[in-house]
Amino acid sequence: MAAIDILIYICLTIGVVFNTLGVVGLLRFPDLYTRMHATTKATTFGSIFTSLTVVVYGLYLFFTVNDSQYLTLAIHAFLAMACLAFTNAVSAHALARAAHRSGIMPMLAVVDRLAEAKL
Amino acid sequence: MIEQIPHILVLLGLIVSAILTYYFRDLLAATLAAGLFSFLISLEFYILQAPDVAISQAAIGAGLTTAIFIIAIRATGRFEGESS
Amino acid sequence: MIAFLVTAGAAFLMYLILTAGSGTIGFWSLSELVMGVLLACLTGLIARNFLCRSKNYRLLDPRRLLQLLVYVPGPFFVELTKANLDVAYRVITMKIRPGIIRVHSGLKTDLGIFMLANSITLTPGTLSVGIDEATNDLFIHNINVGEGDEKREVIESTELFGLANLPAWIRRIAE
Amino acid sequence: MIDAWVLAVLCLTVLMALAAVRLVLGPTAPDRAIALDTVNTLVIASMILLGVVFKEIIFVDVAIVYGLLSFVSTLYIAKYIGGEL
Repeated sequence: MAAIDILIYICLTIGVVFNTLGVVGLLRFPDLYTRMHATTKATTFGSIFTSLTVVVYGLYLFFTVNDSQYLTLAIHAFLAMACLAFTNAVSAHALARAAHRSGIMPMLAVVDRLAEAKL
Repeated sequence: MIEQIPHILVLLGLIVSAILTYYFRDLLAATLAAGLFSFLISLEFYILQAPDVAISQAAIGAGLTTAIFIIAIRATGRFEGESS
Repeated sequence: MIAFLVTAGAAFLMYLILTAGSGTIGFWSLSELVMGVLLACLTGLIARNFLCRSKNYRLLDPRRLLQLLVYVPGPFFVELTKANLDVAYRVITMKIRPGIIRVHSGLKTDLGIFMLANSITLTPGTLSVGIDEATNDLFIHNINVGEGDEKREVIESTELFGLANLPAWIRRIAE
Repeated sequence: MIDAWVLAVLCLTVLMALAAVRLVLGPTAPDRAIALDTVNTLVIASMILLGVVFKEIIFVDVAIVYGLLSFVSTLYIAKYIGGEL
């Protein structure tokens, strides 16, 4: 088994494991904000790694086969990964802010400065 | 064989999300279930190797239909049987 | 005028990235280049008031862009990895002590606040929930509030990050 | 030997089904919205992987368009939940 295969397997395993952790956290945590922690971070990281696998695969084929369509594959996968990471962070912030505005308070919270500030 | 399993799972998910859209009394939740339906059907077109149809389904289903449904909910009422 | 040039340049760069590998002039073919210039001019005419709304061209400075290119795969990615190991630990053991705290950012521009809020959302144990527009303070949902931190009114933003000093990087890039 | 890419897509599809469970259970509307957001991310990740499985470059472009459009839809839902629409 070549080194590139091992690298691809490792990256795919990391990606799938972190995606699984994100979804398990989504099912297991007690309230909205902690669930959002699990989905935002773990799912973004897992998807970054599965996309990074495609980037590595495309670059490897570009340098061995020397066909420029594999470079296109790598660049497009990288661009999709960048869009994914950026939009996930922004939409998580938007959903958290909207939930707090609509009156859903965090359960089990030891302190809530935003409700005290009354914005 | 193993290529068929994601296909079957996506088809089952389509049926389940369509039933959920019918089942929810909260119309915002029903809209979200309809959004899940459109995401899954876009993935289904993708698995059937029709990326152009998948792009148009993504544009209409994910972007436009959800927005129009939410505008309609805002203009009427959030729960079924209620008229604000 | 400069807003038009910036928007058209960004659009043309994006077009070049998307069509790389299509021909023989560099990586591009001639028809793609001509079409790219036309489409970039059209995009610049339509969207010139949206990208450069603040009339502030700090990010055109190449040193800042270079620092941004170092920041994202360097200290930011290290913190992202640490955040995910932290989330994995919390998901498995369920040891949580959540709370919303107020963090003093010390940044003044919109771009800096935007980058800090996004960085906070993806780094250990924190999720930005709201922004106080008057003082530019951030409200942060922390999944594991430290002992005694719930008594303190304001927390400095550098205390949130363990390994790298992200607010200093953001201050160098955006201000 | 089982193809690793197809196996990863299979895992992501199972995870989509699990995230849909939260969409059914979720007590409030924002819970359902974050479940939908998770499904989005998983669909995009599996689309990028399927582009390699089918050996078609154009398939990855669909993932980019899809990511940006689902972002618009999520922002719309957030605006409605926050009462700012």
